[in-house]
Order: sequence, then structure tokens, then C-alpha cells
Amino acid sequence: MSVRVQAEGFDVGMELNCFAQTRTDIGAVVSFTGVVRDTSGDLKEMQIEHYPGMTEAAISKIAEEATTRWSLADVLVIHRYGSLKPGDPIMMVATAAAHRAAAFEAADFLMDYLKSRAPFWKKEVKTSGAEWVAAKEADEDALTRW
Amino acid sequence: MSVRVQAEGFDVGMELNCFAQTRTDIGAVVSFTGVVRDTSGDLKEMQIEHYPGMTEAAISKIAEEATTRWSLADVLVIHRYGSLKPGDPIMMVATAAAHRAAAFEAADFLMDYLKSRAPFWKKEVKTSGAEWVAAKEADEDALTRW
Amino acid sequence: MNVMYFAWVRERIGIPQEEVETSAVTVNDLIAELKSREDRYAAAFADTTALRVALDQELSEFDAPLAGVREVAFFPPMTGG
Amino acid sequence: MNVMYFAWVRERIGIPQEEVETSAVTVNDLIAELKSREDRYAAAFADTTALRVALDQELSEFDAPLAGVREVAFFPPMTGG
Repeated sequence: MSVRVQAEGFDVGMELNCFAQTRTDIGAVVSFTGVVRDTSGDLKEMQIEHYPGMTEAAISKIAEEATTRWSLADVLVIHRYGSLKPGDPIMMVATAAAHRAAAFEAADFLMDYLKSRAPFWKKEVKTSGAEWVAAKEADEDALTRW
Repeated sequence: MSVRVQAEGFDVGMELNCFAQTRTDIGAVVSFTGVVRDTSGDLKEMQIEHYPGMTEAAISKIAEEATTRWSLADVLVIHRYGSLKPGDPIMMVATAAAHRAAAFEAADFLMDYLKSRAPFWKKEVKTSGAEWVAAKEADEDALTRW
Repeated sequence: MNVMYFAWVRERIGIPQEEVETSAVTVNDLIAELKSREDRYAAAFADTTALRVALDQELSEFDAPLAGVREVAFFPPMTGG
Repeated sequence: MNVMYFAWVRERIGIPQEEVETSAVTVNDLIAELKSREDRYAAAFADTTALRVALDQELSEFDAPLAGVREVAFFPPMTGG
């Protein structure tokens, strides 16, 4: 299990290639990458604030919960903070398992929990002004799935 | 949309990095990689047979069905045939969408259909002998989810 | 008509494909005809519930008509992914 | 006690953290105390349903006791991922 919270960018492909390498008990690897999306066409940057200390602890707790619920060979979570540009990867999750369903479900679970239980806050800086991204009620509701 | 059926190996990370690049309307990318798993510890190789012509058509049909059901920015499917070793990637699927749920569901859907609707057959060659991998009833049942 | 065999169906029959001259009306008729030929066909087609058929590269039913079909393929359930 | 503010809570109050001397028993008591200090606190804590609180880096309830707590953080609902 590997959890990284960092300001620096990361190479999604390289991370995925390094993940769960040289294991022959793995049949399925699922990855999710969250990307800065420019919904309005005038996004200058996305600022991501986090709560150092709590962030790492919260993500580790979520990742450990996933390994308890599913039979996983490995879990990777990388999440950036700081200033990001449209098209930049914000974060990624990868899960490796013997079977497909476990890898898919665990990745989906991790994303649901990271959305509303990892202490990050996003601010969109547009040419028209800056605005904090509001949490969606649906994101909180999604936790009841698990 | 890109569908490739090939004997050659492929670099999962590089494929994922090239996928849906330079788009700023994408918020979510999901990838699935199927890997040759050595369940018994004595797998020498996995031979994958396919039905040239039908394979490409069947996968394209499944991928098109996915783009009809979900709002996807892009879809990638790569599937190998021939002789593979334990730990080798067999195939990968990637989906890109504005939103997370579409990317996850479409990737899950693609995998369910590829499992039992794409004309591939796997044979495990072990030190103890060779055996065709049997389709699971659960794989066929999984299609009723969609 | 080009008849193709994949996976263990191919192994039991011993060839990947062959040209078959037939007046079989449906897939089931064709199977009956092939089974009557030789033991290896009888062995391959012993249990059709373990088989799938594609007509001109489209999954089909065993009672489907063969009129106009150029390529028939028999194989076990697929195991892609 | 170290009190931290994130996102728009931080922006409204104008500082990321501060040391607060308090005898507040619960989080709600602490909020009432802060609100009575200055308008910027009153503005930040106007609607606590829009806020979340963490005690020593664990998400908590607003009626949770502060006894033994060294770090309190206030922030809007999280938007990770």
C-alpha cells in the first residue's frame, strides 16, 4: 500500500507501470485518474488546499479499509495539492487484485471516500473570478453504497 | 475510439499516457488491465486464440455500445493473442469522461462484454499439462446487469 | 461454405477450417450432417450446450437458417478479457 | 488549543490558524465564543451545517467534547478526488 500527497506533478503511466510489478498472483489492475477539467473554457488554474497530516492519515485509513473489504494485492493513492492547470492529473488511484470485481469495486470505493473524506478543497480560478468548488450532496450520499 | 487486436506486447503506462491527451473536457480516466495470473504456480504460458475479423468487429460493437450508453470522451481497447507469460498484460480498456461514474461504469461494462462476447479463448499450459480456461456462468450472468 | 473451428472444437476435429458442401437448412442440420461423418465430429458436437455458433462472424442461434451464409464458426463459450 | 481554518473558512476569518485560550466544553461552545469575538468569525460560522470539524485530525461532531483536544480544524465539506 502506498499513499502519496504531493505538490509535484506525477506521471500516471509510469506510476501504473511501477505498480504491482513482478507479481504473478495479480489478474486485474484498475486505475482511476482525476483530471483538472475546464468546464467553462476560462479556467486559469485550480488551487487545491489540503490539511497536512490529516490528509495522509485520512487517505491511509480509507486505503486500509479497502484492503479489509476486498482481497487486494496492492493499493496506490497519489493526490496533488497546490496550483494545477487544465488537463493536469489531480490524483490517481490504482488497485490490483486476483479478480476483476475486487479491483473495480475497491477503486470505486476509494474514489467515493476520497471525494468526501479526504481533507482537500478545490478552488477554480477563472478569468471571471475565483470560486470554491462546492461539495455535491450526491458525493456524500454515495458513501451509503458501501 | 481505438480498438487494437495484436500479438505484440504493449506498454500499459504509455498507452494510458497517450490516451485522451491534451483534452481539457475530461475529468475522469479509468483503466483496466487484465494480467496473466499464475494461479497454481506452475503456469508456463497462456495461449490466446481468437477469431480474426470477428474479434475486431465484436470489440468495436461493444465499444460503440458503451459510447451510446455513457457520455464518453474516448474509449481504448487493446487485446493480445498468441503466447503470453505470467505477469504479461493480456488486454487493457480505458475510458475517458467528464464525470467519474460514466468512466467507471463504461469500463466495467466493456469488461463484462469482452469477457463473454469477444471471440477469444485462453489455454493454460502448465508443467502438468494444458487446459482450456472454461467460461464461468457468472460471466454470462454479469451481462444481465446492463 | 467455410466452416471454422476454434479452441477445443478445433483440437477435437483436428483442423481450423474447411470448405463444406451442404444443403443443410439450419445450423442444427449442419451439425447433424457433420456428426454423421466421422467420430471426431461426433465428439466435438456431442454437447451443443457447450458450444456457440457464429454465422458470418455474428453470434447466432443453432436453429438459425443457413441461407446466404458464407462462414460458419463453432467454438466454446468465449473467455476474453 | 490550536484552531485551524481551511478554504473559505480561512478566507473569511483571514488567518489559517491561531492559538485560542478557551474553556469551551464542546465544539459548539467554542464556535459561540469565536462568533462573539468579531464579525469575521460570525460570518464564517453563520451556518454550521455548511461546515465540518476535525478534532486532532479526526472528523467529529459539533457537540463533541473538547477535553484533551489539542487541534481543532474548521472547513467546508471536502472536495477531494
